Amino acid sequence: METIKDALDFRDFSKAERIGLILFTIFLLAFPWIGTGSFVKAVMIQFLLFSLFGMGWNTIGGYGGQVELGKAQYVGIGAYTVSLMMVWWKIPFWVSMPIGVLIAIGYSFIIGYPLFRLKGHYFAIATICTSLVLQDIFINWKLVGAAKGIELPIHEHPDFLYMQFKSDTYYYYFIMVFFYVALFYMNRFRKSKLGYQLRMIKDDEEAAESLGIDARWCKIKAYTIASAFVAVGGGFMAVYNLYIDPYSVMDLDLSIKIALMAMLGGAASLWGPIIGAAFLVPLDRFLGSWLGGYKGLIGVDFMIYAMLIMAVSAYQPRGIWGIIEQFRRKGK
Amino acid sequence: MIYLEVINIVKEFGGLVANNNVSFQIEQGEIIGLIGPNGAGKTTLFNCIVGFHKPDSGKVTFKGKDITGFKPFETNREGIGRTFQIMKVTTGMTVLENVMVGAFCRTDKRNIARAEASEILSFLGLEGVKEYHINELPIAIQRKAGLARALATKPELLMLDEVASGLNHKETEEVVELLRRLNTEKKITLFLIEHIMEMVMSVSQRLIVLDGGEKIAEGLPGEIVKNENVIKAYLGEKYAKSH
Amino acid sequence: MMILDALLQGILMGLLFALVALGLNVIFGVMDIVNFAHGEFLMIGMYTTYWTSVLLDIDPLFTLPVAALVGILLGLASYYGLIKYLLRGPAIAQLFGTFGLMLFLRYLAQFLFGIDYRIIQKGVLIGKSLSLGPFIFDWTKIAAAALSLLSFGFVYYFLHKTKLGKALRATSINKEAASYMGIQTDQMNAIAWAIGGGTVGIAGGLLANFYYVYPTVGLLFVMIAFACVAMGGFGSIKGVFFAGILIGIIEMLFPVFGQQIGWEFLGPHFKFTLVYLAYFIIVVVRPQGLFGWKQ
Amino acid sequence: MIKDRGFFLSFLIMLLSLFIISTSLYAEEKEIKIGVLYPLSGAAATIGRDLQRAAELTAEIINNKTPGVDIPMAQWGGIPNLGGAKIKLIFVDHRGEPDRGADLAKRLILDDKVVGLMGAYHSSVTKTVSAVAERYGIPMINDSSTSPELTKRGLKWFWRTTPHDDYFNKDLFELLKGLTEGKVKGVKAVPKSQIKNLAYACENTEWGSNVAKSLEAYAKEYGFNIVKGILYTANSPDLTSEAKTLTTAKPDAMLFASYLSDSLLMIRTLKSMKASPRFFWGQDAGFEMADFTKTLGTDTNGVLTRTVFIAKIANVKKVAGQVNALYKKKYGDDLTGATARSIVGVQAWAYVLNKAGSIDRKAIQKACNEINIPANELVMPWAGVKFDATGQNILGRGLIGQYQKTKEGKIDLEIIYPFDLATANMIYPFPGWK
Repeated sequence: METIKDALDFRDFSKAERIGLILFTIFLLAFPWIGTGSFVKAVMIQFLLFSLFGMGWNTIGGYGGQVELGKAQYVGIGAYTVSLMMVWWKIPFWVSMPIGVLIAIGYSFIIGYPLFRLKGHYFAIATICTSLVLQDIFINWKLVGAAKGIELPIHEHPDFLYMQFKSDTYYYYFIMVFFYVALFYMNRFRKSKLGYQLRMIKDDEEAAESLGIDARWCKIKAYTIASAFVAVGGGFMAVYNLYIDPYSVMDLDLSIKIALMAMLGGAASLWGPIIGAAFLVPLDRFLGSWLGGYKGLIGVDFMIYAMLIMAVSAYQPRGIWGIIEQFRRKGK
Repeated sequence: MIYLEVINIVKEFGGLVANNNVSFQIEQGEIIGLIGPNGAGKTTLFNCIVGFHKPDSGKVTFKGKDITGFKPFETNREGIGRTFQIMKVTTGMTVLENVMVGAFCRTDKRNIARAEASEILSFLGLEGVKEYHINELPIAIQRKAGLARALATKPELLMLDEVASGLNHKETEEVVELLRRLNTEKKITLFLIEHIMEMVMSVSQRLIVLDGGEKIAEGLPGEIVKNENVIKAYLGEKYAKSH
Repeated sequence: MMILDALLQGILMGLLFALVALGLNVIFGVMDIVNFAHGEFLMIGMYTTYWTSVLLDIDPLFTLPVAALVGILLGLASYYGLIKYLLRGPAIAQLFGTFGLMLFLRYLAQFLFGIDYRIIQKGVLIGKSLSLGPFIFDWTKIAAAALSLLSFGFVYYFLHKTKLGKALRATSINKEAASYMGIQTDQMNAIAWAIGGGTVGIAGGLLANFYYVYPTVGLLFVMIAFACVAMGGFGSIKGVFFAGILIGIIEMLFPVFGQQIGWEFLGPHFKFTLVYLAYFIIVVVRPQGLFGWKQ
Repeated sequence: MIKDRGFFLSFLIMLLSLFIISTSLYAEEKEIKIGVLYPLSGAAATIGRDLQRAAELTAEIINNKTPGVDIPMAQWGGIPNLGGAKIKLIFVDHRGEPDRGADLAKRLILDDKVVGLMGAYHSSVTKTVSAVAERYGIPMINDSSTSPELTKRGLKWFWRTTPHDDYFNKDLFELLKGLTEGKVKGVKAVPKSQIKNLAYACENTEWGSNVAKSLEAYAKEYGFNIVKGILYTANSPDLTSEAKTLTTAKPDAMLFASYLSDSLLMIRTLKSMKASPRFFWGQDAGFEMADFTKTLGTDTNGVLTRTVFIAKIANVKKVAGQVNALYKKKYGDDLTGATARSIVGVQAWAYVLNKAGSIDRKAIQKACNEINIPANELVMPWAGVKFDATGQNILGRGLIGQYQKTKEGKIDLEIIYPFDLATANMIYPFPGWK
């Protein structure tokens, strides 16, 4: 009970932020009825999904300050668990998704234990390597469809158990529920013991250790939480796209995108990953959709995207949220 | 029972001996100073005790328990706290949050941690800066914040690494006063590395002197000042003879 | 015999991997920055060689100085234009800053040069190979390996024997101490980027002799270069050299070995998986890499 | 405080306006809109560009009366049964990412209100896009994905004009069999022992692994022997060990399934090893692209590739030559298998729409199931376009071409198979590299 109260407690934020959150919630709730097109809705779903990923990454990457670039493997684990259980045994999404999360947690423990012996760049590259190794294994593993991937059967009628709907609106509201669960969880997490300890580790690992913090264990815990979040999103991706293959759910690009959005929005802040996703997902999709088809402009959308990334990284390493806070401080 | 005992600690770094056969004992409730010229191996010795380094040989016991090779967080849980000479500039956390992290060591509840942290901050007279980020504060207050952080873990033995370096005279006196209060009011055993002789002489009840990785003297401040070896180590061979 | 052949081929390829990774490592050693755009530097080196050799109609081998020069300029431009500003931020912001640079260069190349694949047709070494008994070696690869050795020798000499190189090493070991000694960190960083850009420019020029060029070609090499640098130990020239060769051998030998003993799962489709796995195992056992000193 | 609120408001307004602009940009127009999904950027951008060009050209031919092309649709000037309505192709770029493809398909269906979809080249993207089409009941004609599985999924809104890989692999073995029987133009019957041992290297994607599987199956059926088969990682920086494995198996024939980058590197690597199989065949993709010969030049002499279109088809098929001439005039390259398939895709759409005489989904579905495009109206050497119950065109067939050096030192792609369409003598055995 107290936990829930804690999760819903946003009192330590400024009034503006709280009003913003309320407006944002109203906007999200009303969004499917505003009458915007389906592409926009699909983009919104991507936005919510990547916010979810980003919030997960934020535990280890933002609060924990570890350069983690291997989250795609957990997207893959979530997506594959849901797909395989559905194809092999017809197990509903609501059963297979939690199992996927459990598998992700178990796997992240196994991999996290040796992984967190490493620090800095060694760690960053090792996370990429583990993800690539898992991807390669899935590409070659015949039992799970190898490179062909897995197609989920399309149901004739909408089916809540298997998360099959005709309209995106349903998917939208489901991912929105996940999004809010994640948001509330993160709101509690940032105020929790682990949250504080991780921030200390990020600032000064030696000092943290001298304050009685088992840094490696804390990092493993955060890594596991992050993996669980990401696996939920992975499971959702499987039922939403109805097709997964190792290239789309386990790619390095996806790992980088997840970390990039959270970082660019503002790591180690509650709003950061959401803001990052709110900027980059529409930018990526709309720019690609607008400029992608025009001759002679191939690559321009990427160049704009890239310049934005460079500008933010160079101007304010704490991301877009950092820029907002900077202005607020000046305003005071 | 001996409170803290260090027996024949040896620590080498790639052939360079940082600590050679250092042994000493500390009684509960004492204030002990560890002095020595630059590169004498003071910080290495600290690190060997709290567990940042694993000694090559030798033994450390605390309250009768062998803690050799314990990790820093484990020695902290045994009741040994430590502060650092340099506070790495922290950008993300306020002073209060920093101290709360220390308090979280003994509790899982945020409210308790916050209450304890506030209590310690007011004990150290830092209520006014609680919401500031550490890097926004002057060095003296940063040091105090570091002290507060370590105190929040409720150590029985507190190891302080150059707590007064870089402070002016008045600030140093404040720190000395603070340390005395910690020792008497909170019953914390203090073990400090210090450069400023004046300060360490006034606060310590006993001194240990390291030079070139070896313990060259141990005793009351009054004795140490007169010790031939110590003078030699600090002021050079020539000065010692002519003296 | 096949094993020996694979071993030799692996060493040749490994020398090239090492050369590609060398610049990355110099930059890392001095500044603690992993340059994601490294593969794109390579790509630009390749394009430089391609265009100079095609437009001026000269042998690609003679264009290497141009490639090196372009690499140096690119390194300097990147440093003064972007990296300098990134240094204020945490490691992750630096990483993504260079990631942005990578995307930018890649798609700039796509924008300028189009998406066509290009390959150099004419050249003294192109398409020729050396037969030594049962072994056949590609001349371009032999040349690449030789120049890789030369570059390593040069960089090693530079870092260990010249005054500037020593200053560079001092910076990489301890920035503060170096700045007390009157070494300007800023200048050292710029030099590191120049060396990094130059060596990778040469690597690109060599690669263009037998490899096709297109805007995303860097992607293929950059992960290998990362694994190479990290395996050898960040900042260690010796480390990157041996790690490169090791990766070449793993990549070449294991598939052949696997085929010989009939272990299909060791087949070519897993060759880079094995490289990554080897990296992971090596750093877990030795968290500072094979020859690294920093963690 | 006020400043804060201002910021948040402006942030929200920015977000909102982004959405509004995006929707208003795609306001309705009075044309028949077909959504086309191609990889216009990313790794497959080269082919995406070519596909787009071919599709645009075809739409132009349909929408404007085009003299000199002897296909009825060239004289339509729009879809006759729809009052001369023009076809408008809306191209979107999926970058080879299945989830992006699915999102864009939704955009096309719900925002742009397209009548149908076409694309998406990558079989993996086609899978998600066709799933979206199925969900919304929008017809999709796939022009260029060759994974056999695509039409084995029981979809009701999915049709495919191109033959799939099983057809092509079968063609290969027909050619090999033909070689032993002396059916190949310009080559005397080859004893089977000379061509019995095959080795393949396929890239490790859904396409490549399918090809490998089907090669194994057909080899058994036709009595050939696979001495070595490898799957390798696509876009590899180095293929030496793969090439080595192939050459040491000493096969009579080497078979490949690779996209462009790997096919270029593979040829270069094999050349440096002086590999000398008697028979050298590539399964489309990289081997049949314009860039393949452009980059490798005469090194390709003697290489065989399966395809569905070869410019030389003009010699036996007039319309093919006419369309090819138009394309070449405009873009400088000959049509290839991929681009010709894109032409047929758009053409199939035009015929279907004309037959349906309405843009009603059900009518189009019915028209698709009943369509029958005669052979002489296609640029392809096919017997026509007619879909079976799974949506697969049963009248398609593949070609096998061979790159041959002309006297001027240029490279031409000559038809070798089917034997009745052969345009040149086959170079056999494979000449190797000097």
